[in-house]
Amino acid sequence: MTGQTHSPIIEVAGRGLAPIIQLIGIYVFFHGHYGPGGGFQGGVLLAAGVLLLRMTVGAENSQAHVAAKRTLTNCAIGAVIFVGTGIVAILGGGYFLDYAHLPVQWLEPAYMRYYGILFVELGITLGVMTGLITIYDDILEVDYA
Amino acid sequence: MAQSSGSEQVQTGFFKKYKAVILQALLLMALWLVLSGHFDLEHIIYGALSVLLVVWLNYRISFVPMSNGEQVVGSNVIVHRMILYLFWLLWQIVKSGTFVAYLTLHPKMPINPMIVRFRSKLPNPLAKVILGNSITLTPGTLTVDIKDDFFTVHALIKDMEEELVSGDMEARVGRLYLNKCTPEEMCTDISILESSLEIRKSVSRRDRK
Amino acid sequence: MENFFVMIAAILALVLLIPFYRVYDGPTVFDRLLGSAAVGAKTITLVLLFGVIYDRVDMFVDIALGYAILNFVGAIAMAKYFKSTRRK
Amino acid sequence: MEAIANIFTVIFVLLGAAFMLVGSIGVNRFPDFFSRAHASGKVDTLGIMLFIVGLMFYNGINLTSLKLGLIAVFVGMTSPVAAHALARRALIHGVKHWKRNEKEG
Repeated sequence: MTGQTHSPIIEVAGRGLAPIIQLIGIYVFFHGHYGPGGGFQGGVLLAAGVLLLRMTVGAENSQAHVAAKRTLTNCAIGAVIFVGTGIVAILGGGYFLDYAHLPVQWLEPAYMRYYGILFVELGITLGVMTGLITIYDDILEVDYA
Repeated sequence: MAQSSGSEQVQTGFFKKYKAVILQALLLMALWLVLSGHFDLEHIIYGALSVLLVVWLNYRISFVPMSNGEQVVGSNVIVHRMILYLFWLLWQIVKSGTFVAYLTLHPKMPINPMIVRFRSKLPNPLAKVILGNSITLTPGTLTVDIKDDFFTVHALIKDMEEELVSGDMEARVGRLYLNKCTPEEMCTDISILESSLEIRKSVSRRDRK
Repeated sequence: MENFFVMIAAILALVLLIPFYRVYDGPTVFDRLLGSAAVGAKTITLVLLFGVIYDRVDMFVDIALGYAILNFVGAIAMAKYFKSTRRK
Repeated sequence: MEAIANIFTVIFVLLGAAFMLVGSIGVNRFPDFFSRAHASGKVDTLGIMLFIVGLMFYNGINLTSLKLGLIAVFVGMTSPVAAHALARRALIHGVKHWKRNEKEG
């Protein structure tokens, strides 16, 4: 039983279910205001969708989906978005992550809070998702950098 | 490995693949609307952007061949037959659940497990996957492995194995893709594995009859 | 109706304990994995029941969906993991 | 109308819970791994589906019921795949299947 590849059931199920899982992850991220969810949970579900493809299609083949060499950069970008929003709020005259003081003139403070939270959650989602994928790739010792 | 031939297929069948992507995007959008429950413009725009992102990410991997070298095809399903098939499958789930529950609660537990191996002639990998999942969901049988054309199936009792061997379900799956498909020509090379990994007796279908 | 759901939740919580015997006693590793997967499948319904009892089904549906997803991905990951140990 | 929906709810939820109980018993009672996979993969799936149908009757026709149905569909799609993945790995690993030792050989 050498050279055993995956059975087609698992592979096709992975290909078919991964988009659904990723969409549910994005939904959880967007609807953090109304229900349970938010950046961290959405990021975990997104990472689950990507890792499902990594596991079923194979680490090499699923590089076309999310490349391993980009994940660490994206993780850093997510962290920069999170911290950067807070620092911009400080520069605008408020406290750290004080969304009402973001220097965006054409928005009401209430809307600014809404979009500020969404923006920070985007950073968290990106960071958590790509961080988890980076951990998986690192454990597997996939190095396509 | 099969990269060059794959790209040629992409060029010739481009419209078909495009259609599949649009279908996927519509299904995902419906999923988003069901999940979201906010029908104002802002949330629908978010949904459209998310669906575009997801479809774009998964479009790139749909060109990668499967690990056994075959291309991923399967958008040529006959749709109304597929819907009927799904209802039939739902009924099979109910039947198989009650059947295994009956076996569990029977005091003497009349099971006689065996591993059956057979070869199927279904046209493409997706049909094989549908057949595998259907076998798992029908009473008393569980798909254990699919390798190339060979299915390895664990059957709980002997009657179920006979039903499996008759090729009836394969013809049902085959009719999702082909217009005519008879049970007699689908299933060949049946053998019953007595232990997990070795073949004791190999009986062809004709001899069994 | 409320009492009925509370009763069902209590029964399910007891049913949830039965597969733990398989997790504890399984002769092979796969029996243990199967037991844990069975526990996960029942947890989905328990989460939904909590939603009904607290009258927040719309919220708990999302949690149950996420739990189902993670249960599935976990089962696939466990199957994948045993491939890797076999090869070494 | 309310009463009829409640009666259906009670019937389906009790059926679902009963199937899940039988599935749990089956996971413990069957003699080997593969038959246990039958119990876990089929009886539990049917139990969850019936249970969710019962909750849909309780909830009435709205978007949350649709989401509940989505969970049922998701479980129905994933549970055979998960059972297949575990059983396949067990077969490759060399787990022997139990058979009734009687006159047939």
